[in-house]
Amino acid sequence: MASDPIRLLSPSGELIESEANAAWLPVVAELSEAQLMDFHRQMAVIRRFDVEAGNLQRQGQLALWIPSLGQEAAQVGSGIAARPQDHVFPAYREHAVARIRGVDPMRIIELLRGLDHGGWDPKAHGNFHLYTLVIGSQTLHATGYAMGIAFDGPGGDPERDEAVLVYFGDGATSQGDVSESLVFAASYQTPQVFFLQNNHWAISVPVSTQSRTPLYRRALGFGIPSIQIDGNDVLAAYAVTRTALDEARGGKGPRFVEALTYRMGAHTSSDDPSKYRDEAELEHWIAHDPIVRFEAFLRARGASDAFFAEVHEEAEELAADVRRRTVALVPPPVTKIFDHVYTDPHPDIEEQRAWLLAYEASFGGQA
Amino acid sequence: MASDPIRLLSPSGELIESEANAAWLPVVAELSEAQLMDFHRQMAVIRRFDVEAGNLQRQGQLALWIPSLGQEAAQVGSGIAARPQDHVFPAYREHAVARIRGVDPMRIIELLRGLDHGGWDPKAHGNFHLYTLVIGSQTLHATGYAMGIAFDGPGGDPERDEAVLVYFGDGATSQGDVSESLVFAASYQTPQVFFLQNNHWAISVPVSTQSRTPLYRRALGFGIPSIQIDGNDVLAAYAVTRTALDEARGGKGPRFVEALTYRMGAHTSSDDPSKYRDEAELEHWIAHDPIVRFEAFLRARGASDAFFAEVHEEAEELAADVRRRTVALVPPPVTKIFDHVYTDPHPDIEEQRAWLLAYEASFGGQA
Amino acid sequence: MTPENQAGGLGTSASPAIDLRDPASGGPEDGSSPRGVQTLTMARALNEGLRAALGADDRVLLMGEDIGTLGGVFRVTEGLKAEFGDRRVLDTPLAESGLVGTAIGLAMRGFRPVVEIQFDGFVYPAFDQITSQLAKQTYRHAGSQAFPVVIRIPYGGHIGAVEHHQESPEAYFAHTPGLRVVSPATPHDAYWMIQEAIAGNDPVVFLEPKSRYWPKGEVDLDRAGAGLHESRIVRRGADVTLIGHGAMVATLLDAAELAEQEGTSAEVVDLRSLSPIDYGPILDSVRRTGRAVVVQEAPQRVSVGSEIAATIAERAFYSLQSPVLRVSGYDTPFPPAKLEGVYLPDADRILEAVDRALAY
Amino acid sequence: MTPENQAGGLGTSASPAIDLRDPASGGPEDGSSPRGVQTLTMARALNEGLRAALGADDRVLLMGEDIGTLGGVFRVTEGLKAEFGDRRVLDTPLAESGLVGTAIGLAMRGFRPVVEIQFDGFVYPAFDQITSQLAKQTYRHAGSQAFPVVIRIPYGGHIGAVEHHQESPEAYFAHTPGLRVVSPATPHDAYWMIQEAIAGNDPVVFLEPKSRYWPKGEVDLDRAGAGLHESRIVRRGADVTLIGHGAMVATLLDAAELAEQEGTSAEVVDLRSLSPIDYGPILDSVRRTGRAVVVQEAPQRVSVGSEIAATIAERAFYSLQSPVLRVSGYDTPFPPAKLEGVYLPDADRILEAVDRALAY
Ligand SMILES: Cc1ncc(C[n+]2csc(CCOP(=O)(O)OP(=O)(O)O)c2C)c(N)n1
Ligand SMILES: Cc1ncc(C[n+]2csc(CCOP(=O)(O)OP(=O)(O)O)c2C)c(N)n1
Ligand SMILES: [Mg+2]
Ligand SMILES: [Mg+2]
Repeated sequence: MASDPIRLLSPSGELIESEANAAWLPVVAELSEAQLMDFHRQMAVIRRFDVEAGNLQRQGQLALWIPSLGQEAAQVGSGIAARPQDHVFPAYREHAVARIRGVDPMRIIELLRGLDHGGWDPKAHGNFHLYTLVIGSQTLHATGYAMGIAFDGPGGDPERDEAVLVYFGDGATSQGDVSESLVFAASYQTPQVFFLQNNHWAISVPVSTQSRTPLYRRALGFGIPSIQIDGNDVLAAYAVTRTALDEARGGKGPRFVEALTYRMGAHTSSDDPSKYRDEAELEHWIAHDPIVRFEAFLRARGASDAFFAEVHEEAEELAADVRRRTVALVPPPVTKIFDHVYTDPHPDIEEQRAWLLAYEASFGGQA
Repeated sequence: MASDPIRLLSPSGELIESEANAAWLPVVAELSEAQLMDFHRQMAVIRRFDVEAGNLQRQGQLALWIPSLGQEAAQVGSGIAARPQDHVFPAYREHAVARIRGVDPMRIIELLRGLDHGGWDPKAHGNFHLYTLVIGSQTLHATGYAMGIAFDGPGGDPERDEAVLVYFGDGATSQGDVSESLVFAASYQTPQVFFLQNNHWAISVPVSTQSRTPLYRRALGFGIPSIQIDGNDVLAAYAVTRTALDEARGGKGPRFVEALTYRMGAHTSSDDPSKYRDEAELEHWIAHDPIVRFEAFLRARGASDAFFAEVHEEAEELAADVRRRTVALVPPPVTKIFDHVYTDPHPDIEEQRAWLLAYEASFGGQA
Repeated sequence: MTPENQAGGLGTSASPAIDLRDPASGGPEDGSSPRGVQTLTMARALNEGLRAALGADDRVLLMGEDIGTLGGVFRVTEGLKAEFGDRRVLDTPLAESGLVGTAIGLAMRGFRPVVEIQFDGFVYPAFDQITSQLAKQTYRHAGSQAFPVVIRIPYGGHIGAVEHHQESPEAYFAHTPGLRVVSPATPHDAYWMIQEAIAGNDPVVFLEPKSRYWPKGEVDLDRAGAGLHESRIVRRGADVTLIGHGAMVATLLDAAELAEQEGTSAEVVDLRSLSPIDYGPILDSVRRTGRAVVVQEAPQRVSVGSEIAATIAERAFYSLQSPVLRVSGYDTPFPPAKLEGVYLPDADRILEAVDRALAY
Repeated sequence: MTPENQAGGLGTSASPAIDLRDPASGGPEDGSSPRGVQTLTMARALNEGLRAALGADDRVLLMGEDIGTLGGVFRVTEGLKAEFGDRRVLDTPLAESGLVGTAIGLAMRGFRPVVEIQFDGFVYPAFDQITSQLAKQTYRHAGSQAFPVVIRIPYGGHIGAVEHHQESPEAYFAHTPGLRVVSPATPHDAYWMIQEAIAGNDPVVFLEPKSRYWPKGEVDLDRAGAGLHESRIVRRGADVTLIGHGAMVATLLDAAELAEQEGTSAEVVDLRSLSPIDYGPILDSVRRTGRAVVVQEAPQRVSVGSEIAATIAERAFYSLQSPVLRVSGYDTPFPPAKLEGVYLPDADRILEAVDRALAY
């Protein structure tokens, strides 16, 4: 049962055309050059965004920043693997996936500036659901959604059948909710892929505290087929997630993917990783940078300096645009407090809203 | 991984001296004739008690009865396997284990008559902890207790090192708490055996709704060694639990045992199993009655009619005694409501107790 | 008053004389042909209400433990799986957080899940999903989608059951913004309120007073008579206002009857909704009577009764001739069943409070 | 008053002038040699209190997420793992129900676990273990063993954080029989109350006002001055009684200062304990002032503020010259951080209520 994680690209960026990879190589082979280049574009642009947002936080523009540095391959590979009709349930670090699904990164900025709790409409944003901060709770929402797909009837057409992709971390695997979502998913044979980004840390707690056995095995105990991949290999992330989603859709039941990756930055801008982890560990992972690896792969296939320069340009533009738009953000109106607490009218809310308005008015022009 | 459940006694009561059983047969071989006869005694007596309690419930003497009919081998084998220093955490159906550990069956009667919520002192009753009605919650208490044993230091002497034995059902495996207890147990490598009685039903819901893969595999996914046994074979239940507990004590980490058994009666006296299960299924399991099987084994070894008659006598006496003592039970004093809400004095409780006493007194002699 | 003689009092008010229908009204509210008045138990009325909701909207789903084949441990969902199939009436795995969490996901897909929690005391494993997820989803989504999830909870005492089977958890939910909390006292309200709860677009915690499942009452199948969140004066009186919900309404009516015999005229308000609370009829009544007693089975500290007492004292300040008194369960865990008669408010304890109020 | 100018108000009352020591008293309560008064942040005072508790009793254990190597996300447990080892200070797996559930088991073994919940909004997954298990264990065991488990929860707003990081969940726990609930407002109380909570024999929910972690205050290391469950009048006044706990105490003192400038003399009560509530000083004060305003960050419906308002209105009925008013968070989920200044009660909103009370 303990086998090596699936890896299609060696750390130095060569395609590994081994027997063991026979199932996945054809999936990669179907990708056009433009698609492969897009993998790089997505990774590089989101990393630049990440850096910019970190800067904005340090400059007091954001209450908090949650870096995704180092996890770009796991996120971009799996995010691109999802088909348009699929529904994606993130945790809170999946900025790359958000962008791939069509969420304006400013929505994440607004959330972490303290302007809203998310608030985008998943249906209008690539079926990308809201960030969820209570660890693990989104896995049940994802499973419920996938139950709904199953109840709405089997399909038969992979181009149209829907599936669900849900993200969570190594720390989250300890939460009861995550286990219960595996129970429900197995029981209802939901069209769903559980995508675990094992970035080796839950804030300061190493994954060894959460589990002494590889986490992909967790799902096997619930009767869910499971596989471990090198999460810093964007091609493995793509091929395995693509296959798993297509296997899951149309009633064949859930799948589980554990992507081994690393959070190269702090947990959040409030965190100081030097308190709990070695320089050496970080060095190791810096040497396994997912973007560097894939760039080597692309260069070996002949991608030009011009391409990388163009991506660099695009990333810089996004960063500048995000900065411009962030500093221009205005605080929400005070009565936003009362908006959408309920969908139907509610007397307590109306009364309190009216009170606040009258109170604010009592300060005259000050309000 | 999928192997046959461990079975030492064939359905007709012959010892199966196979290669596969090589690990367990010596454990059984160590048992004296008197000990083997005690297995039967415990099973037969508790079944008689169960019948009597059911009768008492029907006659209005108990608010509820929870039968253990059919699960005697799983309970007696595992219960006798625990050493005196071990701590046992039951769910709510482990009447045989309670009795083996020295809990007067009247405590269970009192609980189900509505006189208390348990209330025995585990330390004074064979380290048998209270029945717990919120499904699965006791598994965390057991794991915490076992963490405490580990923190108190390793031992090295199996005759004195403590271990924990915790019972739960197939339905309980779906609860987040049970999964979290597996996480903590694996993380702290607790001296603990998880004993799952898979009696095939959680009230009206078949085990297939909880899991589509054998439940013993659940623990493997958490990194906990696990084994499935024929739970209607008292020798398998004994040998495997005994071994697992001895493996667990002294810091070697948790073990998991799934005992396949059957609840031959109703879920509780409030339940009507004819609403959800086949006569044929019940017939099958009646044919695999654990007491009948073990009686055949003992008879083949020469146990006498006199012995079985004596056990019958003892069971009848216990039943008569329980009936006598049940009908003699008196209602608790009204102020028992306020006893032990807190350990330290509490003003609200004192105030409300005083109020109730004054109020009762205002009715004069009536109170 | 001992536990023994208390127990006998439980069945006394099989069907309180509440007039269900607005006398000024004619046929059904929706103009369809009248179906008349039937005498049903509350369990049956809920069953009929759920059947009607399942029939009216094929996005309505029932989910829970043992609600399908068995029909629920109280038989409230009896026959519904057979009628609507196992994709509309789900026997789920045994996990309450999973139950509510997946219901949220189903609501995101456009379903209207109705979740049964088997007993009051088993709702707590789902607490995070109810209060941190379900209650906040609409807000978090800035209204881009609604979360019409109903959580049905058989609640309260009087059935002599073991621990965790007789609790009154309403305070936890009534404190939580984003939830609505209601509780019917009669078969008629049960029939209508469950349908309104399901038809609404917000999460509703629907508390069913389990000791009232079996007494029969008249159900007007043609008109609800009151909205989901309206409180109702169910007995007129002049001297004191008695306020309660669920099973306590029958107890209040018993108490009012006894008070009448002692020359005190008590008005009775059935809250029906605990969040929001409809203070119109309550304040109207207290302004007339000048005195109020709030009654509930739940522990008293930080309870719905506390909220009502505080609000009456604030809003009817000049009308009150005595403090608002509360009669509640004691601030202890729900006791062993043989003591529930002591623990739960009964007509005697209510009358004691009435006497104290009148003595001011 | 806009969110922007509100935000500036947060740091205004770094160290309210509360007299910690009983002037009538001499040296340390236990007769040991005096250690004097130090100026500490509340975070540091808690750290010292926990250190003292760990040192005093080797059955005391700290458990939580990130409390060991990291020293907690607020650094309250900084250095304690290094000092006492990883069997006394545990970095546990990420599961709150597991955390509290195993703490119960450890208490059964005779340990005194102190559990940290990382933020208020993450306590709900543990709700069943806290309210249905921990709170009821002593009762269920008929007192054969005690359950001295302390649940530390950094709670409340004012830190501009994202969803689930600024809530005030006290009502849920104060409603639950079997729990004690306390909340210090000053470094001095934090230092002493955490030790008293750990030394007591009952489960205690210990609410730490996280926005008060950093302001410094004087800590008398020799004597506590007040018991764990005593409320305290922290400012004398004649016209109105202001009541609150945690971070609101500093806000009440600010409001009282402002009121003074407008000619109103406000008395301030620091509740300190939310369950039980010590009504002695509260009623004493209200009987003198005739007016009360109860202030809290939590939503208002069915809250601790409701309980206090109801009880004052009941027990000081003849003394009240105006209704007891409540100033609370609104009955909405905690809003996005940029709106917390609008949501949370501030001195202005308290003064508005004082004016209303005085206008009666
Ligand atoms: C229920 C809950 N408990 C605690 C937290 C605080 N917290 C935020 S992130 C985090 C660690 C999560 O680790 P992991 O699941 O591995 O995800 P990662 O942050 O590494 O992506 C913790 C403990 C939380 N958000 N929710
Ligand atoms: C948290 C919780 N949810 C629901 C229930 C109601 N309930 C009591 S027993 C039971 C079934 C338990 O099944 P299983 O774990 O297989 O144990 P068994 O009764 O078969 O021994 C249920 C759903 C409960 N007691 N606790
Ligand atoms: Mg992680
Ligand atoms: Mg079972």
